[in-house]
Amino acid sequence: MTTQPRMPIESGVPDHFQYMHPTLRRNYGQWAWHERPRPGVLHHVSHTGDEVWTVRAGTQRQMDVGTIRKLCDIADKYADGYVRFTIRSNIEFMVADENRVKPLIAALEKEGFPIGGTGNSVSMISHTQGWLHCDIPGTDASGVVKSLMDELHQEFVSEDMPNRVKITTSCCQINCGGQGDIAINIQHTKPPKINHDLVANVCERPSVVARCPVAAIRPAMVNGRPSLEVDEKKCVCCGACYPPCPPMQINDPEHSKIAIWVGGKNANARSKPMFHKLVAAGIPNNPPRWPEAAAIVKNILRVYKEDAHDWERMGEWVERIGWPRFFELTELPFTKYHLDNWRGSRHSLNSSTHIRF
Amino acid sequence: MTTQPRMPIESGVPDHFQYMHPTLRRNYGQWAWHERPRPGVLHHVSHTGDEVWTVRAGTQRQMDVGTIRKLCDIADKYADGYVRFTIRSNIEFMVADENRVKPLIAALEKEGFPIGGTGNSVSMISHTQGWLHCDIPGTDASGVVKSLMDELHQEFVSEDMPNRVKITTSCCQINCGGQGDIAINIQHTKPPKINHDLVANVCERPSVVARCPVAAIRPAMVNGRPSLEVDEKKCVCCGACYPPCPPMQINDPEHSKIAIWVGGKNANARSKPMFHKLVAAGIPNNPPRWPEAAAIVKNILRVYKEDAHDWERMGEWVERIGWPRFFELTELPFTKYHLDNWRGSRHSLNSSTHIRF
Amino acid sequence: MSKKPHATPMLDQLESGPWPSFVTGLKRLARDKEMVVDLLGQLEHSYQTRKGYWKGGTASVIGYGGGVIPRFSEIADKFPKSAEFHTLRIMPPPGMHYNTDVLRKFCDIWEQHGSGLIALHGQSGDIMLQGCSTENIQKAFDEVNELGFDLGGAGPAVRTSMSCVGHARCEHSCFDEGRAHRAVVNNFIDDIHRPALPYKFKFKFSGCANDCMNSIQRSDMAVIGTWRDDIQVNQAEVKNFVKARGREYVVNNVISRCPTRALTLKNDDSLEIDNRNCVKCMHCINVMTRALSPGQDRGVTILVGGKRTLKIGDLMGTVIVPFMKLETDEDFERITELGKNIIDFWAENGLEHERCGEMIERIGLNNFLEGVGIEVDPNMVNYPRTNPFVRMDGWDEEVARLKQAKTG
Amino acid sequence: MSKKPHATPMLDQLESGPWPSFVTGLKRLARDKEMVVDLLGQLEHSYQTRKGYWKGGTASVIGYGGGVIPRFSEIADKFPKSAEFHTLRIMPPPGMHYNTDVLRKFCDIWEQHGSGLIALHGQSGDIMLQGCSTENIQKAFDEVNELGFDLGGAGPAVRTSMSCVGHARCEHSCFDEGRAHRAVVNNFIDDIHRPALPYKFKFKFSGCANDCMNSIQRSDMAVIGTWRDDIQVNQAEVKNFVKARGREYVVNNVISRCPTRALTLKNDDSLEIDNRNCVKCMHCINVMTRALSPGQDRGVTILVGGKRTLKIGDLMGTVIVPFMKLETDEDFERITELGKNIIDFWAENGLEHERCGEMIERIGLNNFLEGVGIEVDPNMVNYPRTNPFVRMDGWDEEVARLKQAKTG
Ligand code: SRM
Ligand code: SRM
Ligand code: SRM
Ligand code: SRM
Ligand code: SF4
Ligand code: SF4
Ligand code: SF4
Ligand code: SF4
Ligand code: SF4
Ligand code: SF4
Ligand code: SF4
Ligand code: SF4
Repeated sequence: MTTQPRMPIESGVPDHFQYMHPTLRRNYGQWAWHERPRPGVLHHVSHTGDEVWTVRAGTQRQMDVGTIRKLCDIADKYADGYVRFTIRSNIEFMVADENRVKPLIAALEKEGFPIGGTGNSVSMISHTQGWLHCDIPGTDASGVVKSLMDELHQEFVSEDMPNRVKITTSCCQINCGGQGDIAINIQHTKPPKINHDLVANVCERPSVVARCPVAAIRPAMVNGRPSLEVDEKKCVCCGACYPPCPPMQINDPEHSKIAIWVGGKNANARSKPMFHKLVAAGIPNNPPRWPEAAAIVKNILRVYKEDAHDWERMGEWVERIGWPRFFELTELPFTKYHLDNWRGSRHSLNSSTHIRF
Repeated sequence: MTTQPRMPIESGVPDHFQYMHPTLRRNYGQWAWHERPRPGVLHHVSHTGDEVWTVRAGTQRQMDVGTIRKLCDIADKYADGYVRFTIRSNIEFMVADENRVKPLIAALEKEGFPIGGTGNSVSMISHTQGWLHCDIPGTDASGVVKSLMDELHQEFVSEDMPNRVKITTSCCQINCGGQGDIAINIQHTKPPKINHDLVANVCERPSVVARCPVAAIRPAMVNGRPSLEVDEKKCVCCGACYPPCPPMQINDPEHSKIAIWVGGKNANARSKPMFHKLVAAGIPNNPPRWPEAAAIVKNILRVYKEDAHDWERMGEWVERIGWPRFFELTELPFTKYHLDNWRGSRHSLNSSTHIRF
Repeated sequence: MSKKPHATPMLDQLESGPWPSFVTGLKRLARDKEMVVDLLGQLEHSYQTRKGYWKGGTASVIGYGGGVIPRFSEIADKFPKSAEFHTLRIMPPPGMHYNTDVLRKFCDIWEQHGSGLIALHGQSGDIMLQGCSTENIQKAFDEVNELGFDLGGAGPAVRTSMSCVGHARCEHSCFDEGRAHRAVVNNFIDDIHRPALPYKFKFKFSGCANDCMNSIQRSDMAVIGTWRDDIQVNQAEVKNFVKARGREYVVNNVISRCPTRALTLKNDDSLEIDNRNCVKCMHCINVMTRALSPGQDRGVTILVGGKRTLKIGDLMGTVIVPFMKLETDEDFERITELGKNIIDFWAENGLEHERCGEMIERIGLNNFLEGVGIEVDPNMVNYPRTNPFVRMDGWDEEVARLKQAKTG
Repeated sequence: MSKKPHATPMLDQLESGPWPSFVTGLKRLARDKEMVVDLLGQLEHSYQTRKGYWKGGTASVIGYGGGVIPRFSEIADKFPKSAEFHTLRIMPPPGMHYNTDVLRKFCDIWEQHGSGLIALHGQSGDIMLQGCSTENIQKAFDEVNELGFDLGGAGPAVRTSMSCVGHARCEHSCFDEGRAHRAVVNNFIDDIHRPALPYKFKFKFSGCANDCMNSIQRSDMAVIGTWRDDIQVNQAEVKNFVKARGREYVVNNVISRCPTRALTLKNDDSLEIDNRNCVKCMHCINVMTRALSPGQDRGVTILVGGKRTLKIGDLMGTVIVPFMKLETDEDFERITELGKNIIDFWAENGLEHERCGEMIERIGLNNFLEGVGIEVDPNMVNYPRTNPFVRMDGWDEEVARLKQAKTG
């Protein structure tokens, strides 16, 4: 006789109240205002009179159970045994008593967790999977983020940028990373190399053809076997054909480069949300520390910090001073590749005499 | 023996100095500043110390020689025998002596030429050919302009709009009239009716097919003769096929309607140039005085005058208050036709939470 | 005692520096997990050769079609122990709140059945239990499931959702994000677990226009808090703020930064707000959090069609519901209903691997609105059409219909 | 004594009202022009039936291929005298200046050979001598030509151009519009008179960013005056202006209207300008014409590709030359040269009936710039590309080339 297999309990999204710090639970929807006593610390005050101090610390996101247990130990000892995580994989500890902030911070710093990421800091870079786990990556994610955050540690633990800086990374052109004030993304520069022997077995040819944004792929017979062919004149090297058809090798140790984008914005504060814009490309994909990409990012941050007004997000700052000045100040070359030629790109052209000299 | 035919003297654009008022010629490129002593009068002062007063008067543009001679008589008697015309078919008389302004104005008014069109007035409507002369018109131009300017006479002779108001008309969707603060244009609402008997003789079928922006036209045999066929689902009734192929009757006494557009701007002052936007359509093409169109135009002008700030062009005003409020204040219905679905229209969609309630 | 570690000269360089090192963590795990020893080996190989070596495949749990990301090594010959390195995506509670007890239990489960590597969190919000052999998937899931957690989305399914901390710890919050998150998403459980849609569909919930969840650009349906009445002003606090920072600071950082110039700083240091022209951008409230707060007549704005790059380029969501209340049970049913209509219409009309926003781009917003039964509204556009390329012979009927609809 | 007038009940209604009436004018002509009697008849018929009754055809003068707009009546049976009603397009002098002598001569010529109906001016700037029989075209043209005037453009040709009053009577003028207008256009005489281009090509010249000639939206090549150095400020006049209007007026109408916030009104009523961020929009100069004027290092910005609606929707011109001087003979040769390169490239690459702007839209600005030999410049865009859909393997070479070009 066979045992019935266990069927899943389709419980869906769990109730959050059971895991919520009591002060937050008690004041749910009651918060009145907040301030930041110091970088990495938020002080929220409720209409009920309750107060809560939040201490934010950076993590590597990709955590071994040892790291998580260490964070739990700290939470149990210093923060009532509750934590939460931010969308940027920072961890937050809540305490209802101001005096408990210092010891909590001390304990976290002792264990090597940087305190910051609040207000006008450069927060943790939102990262993706890369070589560690993804099936289509052009580079790594955790390593890029680790090396960049090492460089930006000071900017994380202090709040001296004009406004929040939100950096994202993506390890292929699919861009699981979000739009960012600065985005560091893979940019393929050559059409896929096709492994014709495998196509027939591995790929659903019609759906691969359909995946191409510029209709550059057509079915073809290659040495007698059904395969695919790419019109290299049309191909924009986007890599969309690769996930559905791995034999279309888009990743290349040499030609999968890194591009840097600036001025993405998700918030509706002041200006409407914006997409980030290409500023630099052709950057070598250079593990383990990607120094060339890091140098450009730090240079952009330096110029932004020097030139932007308070509360200006990176994209808003550039809009005020104009893109020509951005390229002038950062000394990045402006090339024909910066001219958009994709659908609707006409909106990106200057059809006015508004020019700064 | 035959006489040689006269061959043209290809003199091109004539020298303007020979026809230029002496004071203008003497101060060419020397002007320092100007002011407007009263509506219809400009006072320009030169670095040389010279001054000139310009009196601007409205004309019907389509002038009989009698009218032109009348204007010449006035110029000879009161304005040194020189005039110039503006891009809006207004005539300008220049005098170097302030005392000559009044008599000049009196003479013009006596002959029925309105003095105005300067500064923050509603200037002469730039018009096109229409039934009087064009081969593809959906309506008349001179008549539309005459009847509207009769209605807007007061707005022409005074300067009490928030900023200049530039109105244009177009008698078919080709739009020879320019972009305007308000544009009154023909809008066809039915696909062309094809006179199949004529197509073969009159039309170059391939080039007609090529003219269609949505590829709705295909060659076809109709009762045994080569003709064209329109896919009425695709057709956007633009009329582009009509000039190259008159048998494609796009004009219809009933279904060629009038649409009104708002917010076009050519100047780069403050904001960059803008296209005008659709605000009202389905307006009957109703000669000889187009009262329905006139009523809507006057209503829009009233609301603009009441609500806009100084120096706000119509499009700038609407951008400040938002389009929803524009439709609210003018009580014009907002319909699905106002949603753009043409190429690049995504840029017209609100992808933010910026909303006025 | 685990297998002898591979030489990882490049990865080793990622152990230095002030930021917590994932490499150090992996090495810690490698001490007693051979799977991680080989994982480090394969990762080092990727660093050396600048290529990835994972391929997809199939792996799941009984009763579900998705939620597990299968990973098989292409170089298992070199690194046999990490030949299988699957990931379980687990849906977190709204706002990602945890007590240490539940976190420790996750650790125990994953130490036992998986690699011990956990991501908190993935970019879609999942707890990612990474590194599992095919055979252990079921065991791990069963225990996580008993713990009260469920698998998230993968493939052409409704995906795991995210909501901001909001009500739990943010004064800007204009609706109960947690409740909305659970009410809506838990209504699509079947579409999460049994991928059968044209492509992925994501919901995101942000309590205000600051959109801390990036919902406009990263979700198919973005639900964002807003208000319809006047900003609440505490003039005493305004005066304190002006006293503390000075008028110039206030003018330069608040008054002149209002996108619609709706703010005036009066001579008596009080603040005047032209609420009719306020577009609820949050900026002034952000700067003067003690003095200003959102109005009292709160609700949400809903945008549809956001996504990232693939195929036609990034798309932002478009406003399809300028304002709706979200307080009563009926309100929450209504928003769930709306989500359902949208997903149903898209499921019927979307092409294979076409996101909702791409479909709208293809068929036009008008057809989409008609399909889901929403009237056009000028708040859906930045400006009306600028070209005459549209067939308008339905104008009179349409105008009549709208009058009808208005008057009742 | 002319033919008996037709009943024109509808047109008659256009004789009343304060605005000058073209109908009254036509009736005046009808007194001794049978052609106009029937023209009025046909026009009334158009008003009654809401349809036009002209068709095209061919008509021209010896030696030229264009410049005449042929009109033949489709209802010549009803209105025989206006069976032919052609128009001669005559190029005006820059700025449309006339003395009465030359205007009277035009009247005499047109009274003798044509209908006596003249448009001053057409939307492209032509003097339109309207209403000519086929046989009289040559006579009329010969006399006009002897008078020193020439035919304008029609068909796929370089068209008649317009330039603003500018230097002749405007303090904002940043270059000699009249000289530029004549230098450039008279260089394309052959392309005006012998239509052989893909389609029409229009030049327009505006002395400053106010663009009184609508050049950006209505011409294929727009030449607009601007400056590179600092706005000239007369602080004494600034103070007078502030005294006269009050600080509040100045702040609301000048300071806060600057698109780049480049203006500051100092406490001492003087004006401070951040010229690096000034985009030369002209607004502040427009408002304070006595106190401010364009800088002294003047020149032009050139935009290409403007046009109206046909086929793909209205297009504005795009900046292709952010700044060029226009003072010396060499400068004027250079701009003519540029016009020539553009027209040549377009003549080779444009499709039949495709405007220059439509071609750029089709082939992309990059290819156009390369074709006419202009380097890309960030001033050509509002912002750089927002999508990764471009093949960039030429990056390094391109960057190297640009460095080269810079360093010489
Ligand atoms: C914790 C978190 C929400 C969560 O549930 O996880 C959060 C929390 C707060 N955000 Fe946020 N934001 C969080 C991610 C975001 C994001 C998304 C992101 O990081 O990718 C954005 C959009 C960024 C963008 O536009 O691309 C975001 C845009 C804002 C803004 C608007 C900033 C601006 O001016 O553009 C504010 C308003 C402000 O700065 O006062 C804000 C304000 C806040 C406040 C001050 C709200 C409050 O009163 O509590 C919170 C404290 C922030 C701080 O660090 O000082 N939060 N906030 C997220 C922390 C992420 C992190 O660890 O760095
Ligand atoms: C005479 C004329 C040029 C010509 O060679 O014909 C002209 C002449 C002047 N224009 Fe203009 N503009 C003339 C057509 C235009 C046009 C084109 C049009 O009418 O279609 C525009 C673009 C309109 C648009 O944006 O669609 C135009 C936009 C301006 C502006 C910018 C207005 C704004 O704020 O947007 C100014 C600046 C100002 O108002 O001080 C200006 C300023 C001027 C000044 C004040 C320049 C000066 O200092 O002399 C001139 C007297 C204007 C007045 O009426 O007070 N002119 N001006 C044109 C008279 C047309 C008419 O009869 O109404
Ligand atoms: C794991 C994660 C990155 C991370 O490390 O955080 C991820 C990883 C992958 N994403 Fe993603 N995406 C992840 C969040 C996102 C986001 C961000 C978000 O959800 O807010 C986006 C952008 C928003 C959006 O949905 O557009 C995103 C846009 C994509 C796309 C492009 C979708 C599009 O229409 O443009 C793909 C490609 C596809 O699905 O065909 C994709 C596909 C993938 C695949 C499945 C690659 C593939 O097709 O095989 C990756 C599996 C990696 C792995 O081995 O685990 N992923 N992906 C994120 C999910 C973790 C989680 O469940 O919490
Ligand atoms: C006469 C005039 C209107 C007026 O009464 O002022 C006019 C009249 C015609 N235009 Fe125009 N256009 C006139 C200025 C314009 C302008 C304004 C401008 O030049 O600044 C435009 C918009 C700017 C532009 O060039 O785009 C204009 C855009 C068109 C178009 C659309 C071109 C396009 O690419 O979108 C056409 C259609 C075509 O050429 O195929 C057109 C075609 C025509 C035709 C030839 C109709 C046809 O195809 O048979 C009209 C002849 C009417 C007639 O019987 O005289 N006309 N046309 C203007 C020329 C008078 C003159 O020479 O001074
Ligand atoms: S960005 Fe690309 S490579 Fe990176 S995780 Fe997403 S899909 Fe994988
Ligand atoms: S890389 Fe992109 S553009 Fe090139 S063939 Fe593949 S899908 Fe098409
Ligand atoms: S707008 Fe149309 S109808 Fe009117 S003149 Fe121009 S082409 Fe003719
Ligand atoms: S009217 Fe316009 S859309 Fe319709 S068939 Fe003719 S060209 Fe095509
Ligand atoms: S989105 Fe608004 S409500 Fe939610 S956390 Fe951010 S600021 Fe607070
Ligand atoms: S919320 Fe934004 S729009 Fe409204 S008043 Fe404040 S700054 Fe202005
Ligand atoms: S364009 Fe400038 S220079 Fe020319 S007339 Fe208009 S304001 Fe004067
Ligand atoms: S010209 Fe325009 S941009 Fe320049 S300072 Fe004056 S208003 Fe500002």
